[in-house]
Amino acid sequence: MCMSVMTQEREALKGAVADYLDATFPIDKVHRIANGKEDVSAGEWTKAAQGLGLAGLVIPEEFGGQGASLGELGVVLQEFGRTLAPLPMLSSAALGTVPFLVCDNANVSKPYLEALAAGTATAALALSEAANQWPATINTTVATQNGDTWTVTGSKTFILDNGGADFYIVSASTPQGPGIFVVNSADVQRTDLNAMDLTRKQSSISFNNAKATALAVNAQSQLTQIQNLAATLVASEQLGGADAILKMMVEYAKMRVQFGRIIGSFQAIKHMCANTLVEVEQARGAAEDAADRAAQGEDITLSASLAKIACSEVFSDATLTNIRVHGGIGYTWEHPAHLYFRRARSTNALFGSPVQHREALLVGLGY
Amino acid sequence: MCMSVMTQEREALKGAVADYLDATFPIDKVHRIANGKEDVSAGEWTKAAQGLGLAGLVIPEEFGGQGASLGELGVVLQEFGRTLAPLPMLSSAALGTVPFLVCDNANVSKPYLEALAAGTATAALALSEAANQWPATINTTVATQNGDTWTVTGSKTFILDNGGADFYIVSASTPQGPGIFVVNSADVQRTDLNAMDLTRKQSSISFNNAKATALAVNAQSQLTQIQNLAATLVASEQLGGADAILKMMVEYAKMRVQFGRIIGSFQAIKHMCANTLVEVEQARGAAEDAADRAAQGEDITLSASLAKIACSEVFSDATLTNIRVHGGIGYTWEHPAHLYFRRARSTNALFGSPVQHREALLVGLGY
Amino acid sequence: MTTAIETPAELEEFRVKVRDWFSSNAQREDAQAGGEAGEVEAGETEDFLVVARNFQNKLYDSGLSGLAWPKEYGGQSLTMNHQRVFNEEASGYVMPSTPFMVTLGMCAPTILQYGTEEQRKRHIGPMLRGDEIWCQLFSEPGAGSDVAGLTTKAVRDGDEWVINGQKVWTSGAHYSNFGLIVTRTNPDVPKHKGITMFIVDMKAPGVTVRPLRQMSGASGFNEVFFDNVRLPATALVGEVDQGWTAAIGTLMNERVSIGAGGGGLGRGTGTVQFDRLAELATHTGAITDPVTRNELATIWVKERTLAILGDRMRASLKSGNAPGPEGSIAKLAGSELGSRVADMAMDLLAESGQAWTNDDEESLRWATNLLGSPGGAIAGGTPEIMRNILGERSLGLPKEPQLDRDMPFKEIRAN
Amino acid sequence: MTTAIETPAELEEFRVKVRDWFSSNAQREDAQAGGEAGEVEAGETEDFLVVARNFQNKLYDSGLSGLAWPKEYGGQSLTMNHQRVFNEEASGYVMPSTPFMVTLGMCAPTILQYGTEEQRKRHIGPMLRGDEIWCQLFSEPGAGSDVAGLTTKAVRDGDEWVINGQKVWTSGAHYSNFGLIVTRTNPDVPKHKGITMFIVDMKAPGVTVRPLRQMSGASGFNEVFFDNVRLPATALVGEVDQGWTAAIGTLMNERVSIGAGGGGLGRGTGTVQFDRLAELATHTGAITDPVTRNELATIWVKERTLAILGDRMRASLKSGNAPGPEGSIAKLAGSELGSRVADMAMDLLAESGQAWTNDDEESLRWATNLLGSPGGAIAGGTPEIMRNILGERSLGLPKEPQLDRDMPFKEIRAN
Repeated sequence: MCMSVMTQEREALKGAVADYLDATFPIDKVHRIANGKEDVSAGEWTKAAQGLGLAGLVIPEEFGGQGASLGELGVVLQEFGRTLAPLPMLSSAALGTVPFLVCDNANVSKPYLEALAAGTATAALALSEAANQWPATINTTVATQNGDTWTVTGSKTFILDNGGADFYIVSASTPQGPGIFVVNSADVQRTDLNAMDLTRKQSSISFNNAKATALAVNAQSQLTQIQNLAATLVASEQLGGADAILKMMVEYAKMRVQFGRIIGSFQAIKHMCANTLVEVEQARGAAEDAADRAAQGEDITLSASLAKIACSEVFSDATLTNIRVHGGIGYTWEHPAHLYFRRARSTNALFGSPVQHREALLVGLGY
Repeated sequence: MCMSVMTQEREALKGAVADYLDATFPIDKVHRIANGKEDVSAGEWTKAAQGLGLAGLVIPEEFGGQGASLGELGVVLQEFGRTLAPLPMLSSAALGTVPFLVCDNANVSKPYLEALAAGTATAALALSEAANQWPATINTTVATQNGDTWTVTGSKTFILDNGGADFYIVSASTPQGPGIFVVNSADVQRTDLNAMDLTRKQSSISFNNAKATALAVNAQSQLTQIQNLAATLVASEQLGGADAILKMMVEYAKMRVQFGRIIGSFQAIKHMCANTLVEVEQARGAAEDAADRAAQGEDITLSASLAKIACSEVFSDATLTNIRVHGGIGYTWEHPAHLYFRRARSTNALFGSPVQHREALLVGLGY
Repeated sequence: MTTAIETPAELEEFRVKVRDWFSSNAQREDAQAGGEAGEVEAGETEDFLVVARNFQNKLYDSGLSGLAWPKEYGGQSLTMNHQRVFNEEASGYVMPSTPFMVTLGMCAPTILQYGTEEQRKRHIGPMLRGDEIWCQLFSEPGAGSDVAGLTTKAVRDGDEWVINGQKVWTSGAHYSNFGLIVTRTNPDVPKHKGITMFIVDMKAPGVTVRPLRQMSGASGFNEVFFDNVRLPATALVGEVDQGWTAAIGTLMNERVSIGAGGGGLGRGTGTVQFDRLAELATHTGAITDPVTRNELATIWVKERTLAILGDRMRASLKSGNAPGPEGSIAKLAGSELGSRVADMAMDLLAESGQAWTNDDEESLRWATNLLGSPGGAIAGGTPEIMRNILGERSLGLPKEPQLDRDMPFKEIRAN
Repeated sequence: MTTAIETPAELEEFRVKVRDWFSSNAQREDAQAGGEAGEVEAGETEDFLVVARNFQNKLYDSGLSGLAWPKEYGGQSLTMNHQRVFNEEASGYVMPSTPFMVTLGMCAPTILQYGTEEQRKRHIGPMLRGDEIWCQLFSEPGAGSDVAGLTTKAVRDGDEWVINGQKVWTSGAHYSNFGLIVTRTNPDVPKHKGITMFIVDMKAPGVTVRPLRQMSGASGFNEVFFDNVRLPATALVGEVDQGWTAAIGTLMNERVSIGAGGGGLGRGTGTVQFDRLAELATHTGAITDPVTRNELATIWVKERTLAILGDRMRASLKSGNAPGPEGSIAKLAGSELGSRVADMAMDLLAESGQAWTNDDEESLRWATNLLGSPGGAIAGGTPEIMRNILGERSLGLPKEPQLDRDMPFKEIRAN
């Protein structure tokens, strides 16, 4: 069951993306890629960009995109979360693209958006400088203006960049307040991080007097909006993962026999599944509500935190419960359960943990 | 099952007290007393004092008591917690008596201890002046010395005094530091509180230049010790209550039939009972460990907090679970389940809630 | 229910009518002290009953009751969209309609679907007008979660039926005119196959209603005893021995009704519980304590999530979908929230939550709230039953081995 | 086990001997970096195996292995009090004995109780000396929680038995000399009645051991395949088709063994996990945050409580009581603690717990700890099975309806 309230257009988009991902990235293949035994073919993202228009989903049509709303983006991210497909959908088409839209600076953004929409380049959002800061604080990164050009110096970490993006969107202090800049990968020093999530790479970057393009300066409100959107988008992806995990545990509970009975007939197992359903349906409401409000341009400060908390918690809980339902087989390396467990724990910490968002909520509520 | 590791003497004491309480205060009678439909006979406490020596259990033999240790007191309190017997065992024989032992001031204490041991008078511990302070802070109560005599002025609340004690043991500021005093009931203004716990009365008192006997001045360490002991003793009583509730839920689960099956055969019910067992056995270790350490004169700062946390939590959890196991009948007024639920919630807050003891623990551990 | 199509202009005209009606006949919510809690308590008093009945009479007489119900039985034969418009306009006004929840949410739909034409003509109009209040007589002391294990007997005696037995957890039995009762008419067949439903006049000789006091001190529920109560043949609802299907229908309506109006989903999409706790925390000073803030935010999250779930459920029902498992989800989430709210208030009040002076109404209110929370999780179906329903009906997991399903009822192990 | 009585002087003399032995032959715990975690990992390497075997050899040759085991089979025929003294003196020293846990804790007692005289004479001495390492071959892919659902077949062929099938979750299979295997010898009788136990030489033709990698990356468990493995008649342990009783005994020993040494109860009564987390919180600065402090104190409470439970369990066993349900309690509480510790570390590390640089060993260690925690709760019996055991054996609650108990094994529904 699924209590999503969706338009026909969204249903169709969801179905098309699901068909593509199921055919292209079945979980066995994702597992092999995670283990380094197989690669993602180089042109796959360009293909997804050209075929389904995924890379430019929310990019305006004038730049070659689909001009879809953040509501549609949320739906697509759910499918990526469900399949763990190792394409830069969240990292580039969502997190790497949204800042251009928020800053709304067509002159500057045009070449980037066109390349992103074509799927010929990818971008990554690089705001964090240290762990445990939400919203991300600009600790040391500074931008310096020389006439019409800018340079940035500093470092960023915990960047979802799918193993290396073409552009990095960084925040930096300027005399006019915090600014948002684009830096080319050629101008940064990139270091791979060891990631718990085997299906998505992370890195840190550092840059010294790197040439930068200013998307916005004196941009505190844009920075806040970008981070609220980031939390909302990650939540959509988490919801898709939690949904997949609910399905996985239910399927196993319907098939596995112990003591002469289908294990799903035991209350202990049945109630674990039911509790997960209760959590998933609540998280679905929270995630879709936030994405829809974002699409309608409402202030999503509270909704984003709500979605991130609800989806982080259900995804973590569900992936642990799923392993429990599976018993021994569930914690083997060969079983895909841990890929989702790892994704859940990783995204739990990224773009604000539940603890951080709870505090943000109370502040947002005026307490 | 019960994993208590007990000497034969303690087993015998426990058995004798259990027999007495089961005969004198079966739960139906306790329920009627709680509803004001029956009274505790006036001489019952004196009888318990003379027969089983309960009133003077930990009072040295020289004052007419049994000279038993705090370990034995803990065992007896478990039985009172199990039966909810409305006698001043915790309030007077434990909380009202321990301060005399801690202050160890035989000259002054003699007449009080003799009266307490005989069961002809009761005492009550009155340290709190406001909610949510652990250890209790002396906010406004002051003691003034005039030659050899003292007077106290102030107020105390949340006092377990079984509907009115003969002596109140109060803390008060003195120029030499905090002091511990005894005030006669005739010299205080007493107000009944409305209590959630229907089986034990509480009051607040105020006093203005009331004549007081000094048990100790400059007595910060004694005050601390008294409160650690109070937490430990309440924990023992809570453990007894939790034990009784585990038994109650298991008995019902073995007897009630739904869907053609004994409900205890359903995993949902079975696992609720098992989880309660796990919690009870852990709390038993914590409570008995603290009582034994207290009996051996060890520093119980950490153990007391541990016991109070573990016993408060299992008692609250178990009483709620018990109602759940019973279903509809469990939340009717006529069923005794709520008497224990009320006792659990009441003692949870008294002498330091789990939240307060957790903070105290970290401080005690040097963090 | 009718499926007529209405024009936008008709709807708009209707909206104006409803708006005017409410502004002249109802009180705004914020004007009423006490809020929801006060309302539920009020449901038990005679005074409130008079207020409620007058309100419902007026609604009916103005053509605003039973909007989507057939005209021939006293309804208005309007559409679900009219109902939606009505709900939108009613939002924010006090609706003293708790005494009619069981009548209109559970009994009337059952009579409409399973009753005789005579029963429909006789009862549905008065129900919609608030002149007849009904109760539901299903649960028994020995048949709680297992309703089909009921043992109250109905025996045919000539043209009449004779009822003996006991029901329990009957809301509103003490002020109801009629009750919908399920009885055992054949113990020689499997449990679900020997159950028959009747309409019983609650004032009939042999019916005794005794209030059942709950641990919180409230007594909205009753025990009802049947001692040789004689019913006419016309009291039969549906077929003899086929009453289980109708009973299931009634229970599903209950869950929707609890979900939509009472149990979990509340009426508004506000965060009432959070607001009250935040006020309490501000008052005690704990609002600056991070542990308190963390828990407070969790309560906001759970309350908002439940509100969103309610919106989605209403949206789904409005688009014509059959009621799904949302009722069970809302009931589980709602009772967990209720328990968490009760606990948090106790943490904030500390000792004052368990002993208070006569003038301390805040402590009394929260203590009463705590004592009501265990029952709130159980009434209308335990969490375990809700999880079984979700596991089996929504997720398709297999049932437990059912030892009692196919054996004659009289051979089933019982209490 | 012998029940001889010893004099205090004898005990004291023994204590001195043990003390001297440890001070000259063993390393103190605090001298070893890495602590328990390092030790468990080390259990998987060849090097550690050599160290462990040498240590056990020396213990045995000094008369300090198998203290309470009969002399005729290589033990010392001393008393449980000697064992207690030994434990007291050993405390604080590194005991590299993980590879012998299954051998001495589960297999040796089973052979002593159910084996033939020849088997006891042949194997127990070498087991006590560390010359033979054994593993336990019970679980199968289709028989996890339901061990008695096993399908590995043993078929008699003349004087020999031929084994075919697969076992899984076998700790130490890759370095074991022998295994204790349970097999299906009669599928025509109920499941518990057609099971037979054998000793299998792990180097026999047809035995294939394949390491099983866990989600954390560790691989202490194995899959073991049996392809027409031939066993002599002398490999039979107990009676044909009567192996379930012996298997139950082995499993109960496992639980005691996990409880006492590995799973929940640890060896010390310290608060190792708390200390590590408090250090981490001090390091991140979160130690001043009340939410962190509250959770940290909860972990101290749970860890201390478990330690007290362990002390009481040991005290109870020492006073001669049979092992009770403490093993299951400790396993449940221990795995809950483990999971809570893992979660808290992640909260403290925030983003660093999920992505870290090569030089950040702290993050790596806690991330690995998190990934090990789900398996820790399942290995040796799931929480659900532990709760069934506690509910049924300790509290006396009735079993589920057992559809498979009395039907012939081959007719039972299986995977």
